[in-house]
Amino acid sequence: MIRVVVQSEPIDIAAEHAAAEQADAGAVASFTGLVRGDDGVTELALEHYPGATERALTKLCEQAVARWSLAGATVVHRVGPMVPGDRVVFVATTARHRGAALEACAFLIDRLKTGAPFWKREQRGAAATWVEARDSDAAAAERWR
Amino acid sequence: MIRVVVQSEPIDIAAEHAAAEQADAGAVASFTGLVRGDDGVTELALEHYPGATERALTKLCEQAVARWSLAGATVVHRVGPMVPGDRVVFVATTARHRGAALEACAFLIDRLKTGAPFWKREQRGAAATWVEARDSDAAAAERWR
Amino acid sequence: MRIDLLYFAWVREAIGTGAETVEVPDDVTTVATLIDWLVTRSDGHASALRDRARLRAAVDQVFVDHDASIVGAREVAIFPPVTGG
Amino acid sequence: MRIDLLYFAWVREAIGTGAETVEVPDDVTTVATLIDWLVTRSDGHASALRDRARLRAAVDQVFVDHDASIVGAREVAIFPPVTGG
Repeated sequence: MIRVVVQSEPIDIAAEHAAAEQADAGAVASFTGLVRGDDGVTELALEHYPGATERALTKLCEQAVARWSLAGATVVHRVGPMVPGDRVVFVATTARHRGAALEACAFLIDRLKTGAPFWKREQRGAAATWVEARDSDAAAAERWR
Repeated sequence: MIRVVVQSEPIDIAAEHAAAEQADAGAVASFTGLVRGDDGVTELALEHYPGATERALTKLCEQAVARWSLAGATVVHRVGPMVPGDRVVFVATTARHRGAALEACAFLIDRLKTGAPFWKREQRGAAATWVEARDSDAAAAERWR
Repeated sequence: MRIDLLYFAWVREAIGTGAETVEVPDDVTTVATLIDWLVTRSDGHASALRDRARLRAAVDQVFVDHDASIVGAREVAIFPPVTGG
Repeated sequence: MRIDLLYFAWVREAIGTGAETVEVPDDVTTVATLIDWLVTRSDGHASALRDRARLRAAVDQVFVDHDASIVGAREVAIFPPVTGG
């Protein structure tokens, strides 16, 4: 069961986690990314490529399901303006055993960072800057090849 | 911030996850274990060693916080009778970066499995059996040494 | 050849639009030659597309390298390295 | 020496109680010698504690090996390998 959502509304962890749980699979791993407010960021805006984003995320979920025999994979990504503390992304993986769920969850967030068309713009008061891609993200994505 | 709870009430993911989130730490990883119902289990009863359990879980959380410089670690473990689909355990780790949160989350659930005094009794209709410890769990715990 | 072009993030801001439909000459057959041709269209294009190493592209919503063909494509997107998650 | 004993899971069921307070002889100084002495107390004890390799122990709530000292301990727990999570 694959669930991919790109939305401007806040992410509802309770509903998404409950949807990811399955009584015939004992393990759910999740990762949640939050807007950090400790470096002066007052607002974060997320832009994306409608259509291509959902395609890319669905393909990543399909890869994870096949590689770790998952019972389910969920990616919910928020777009538009956000403030510190807001949830940017929620990834959940459901499997019979914890090893598969935990590994697949790490795979999905690592690959999403470099493989899905989202762009972050940070606002610090009046100044806006587009976030630069990080070499460490490319390296993290690469370790799953 | 360490939160350790052993309770007979259902685990409230929304409240626990929200409590684990911190605006100055961008990453929350979690693991949830569910009662599996696909092998005929009708009820699962969890027994524990009051006092010693909380001590063991708190010590594991302290180790994780120190090793991965976490902003927070949460373990909520349910005890008493449960049915398939119920949440047995919820582990959450909060950190500045996803790598630390994901690794520490895997550490906590692996070590909890062999290092905290809980015992599972499975009920299949009228027949009750105590779950045997698994070698694979001992191996998983050992890889963090 | 008629193609829909999409721009995102600072590429969009520098060009001044997120989408345009263009009629490209016949010798524009790859992402790289498309970019070479686009920089001649305006100062905004020239500025946005100056540093090729910082540009990524998708042809019909599939991520590709700069030497990928655009012949027959309906939609080509040009954008910076992605920063989601 | 007076010690509170706690039993869990099938050890508790086989002994028939989860807790008892005992007065142990002076030569009972380790978990191993405590178990040796306990098996003489009843058929339930003998049956529950027969297979030493399947028994784990904690002294004053700290997990220990069978050769650990119990001298001065207030509480000793004996139980099967744990199966939480």
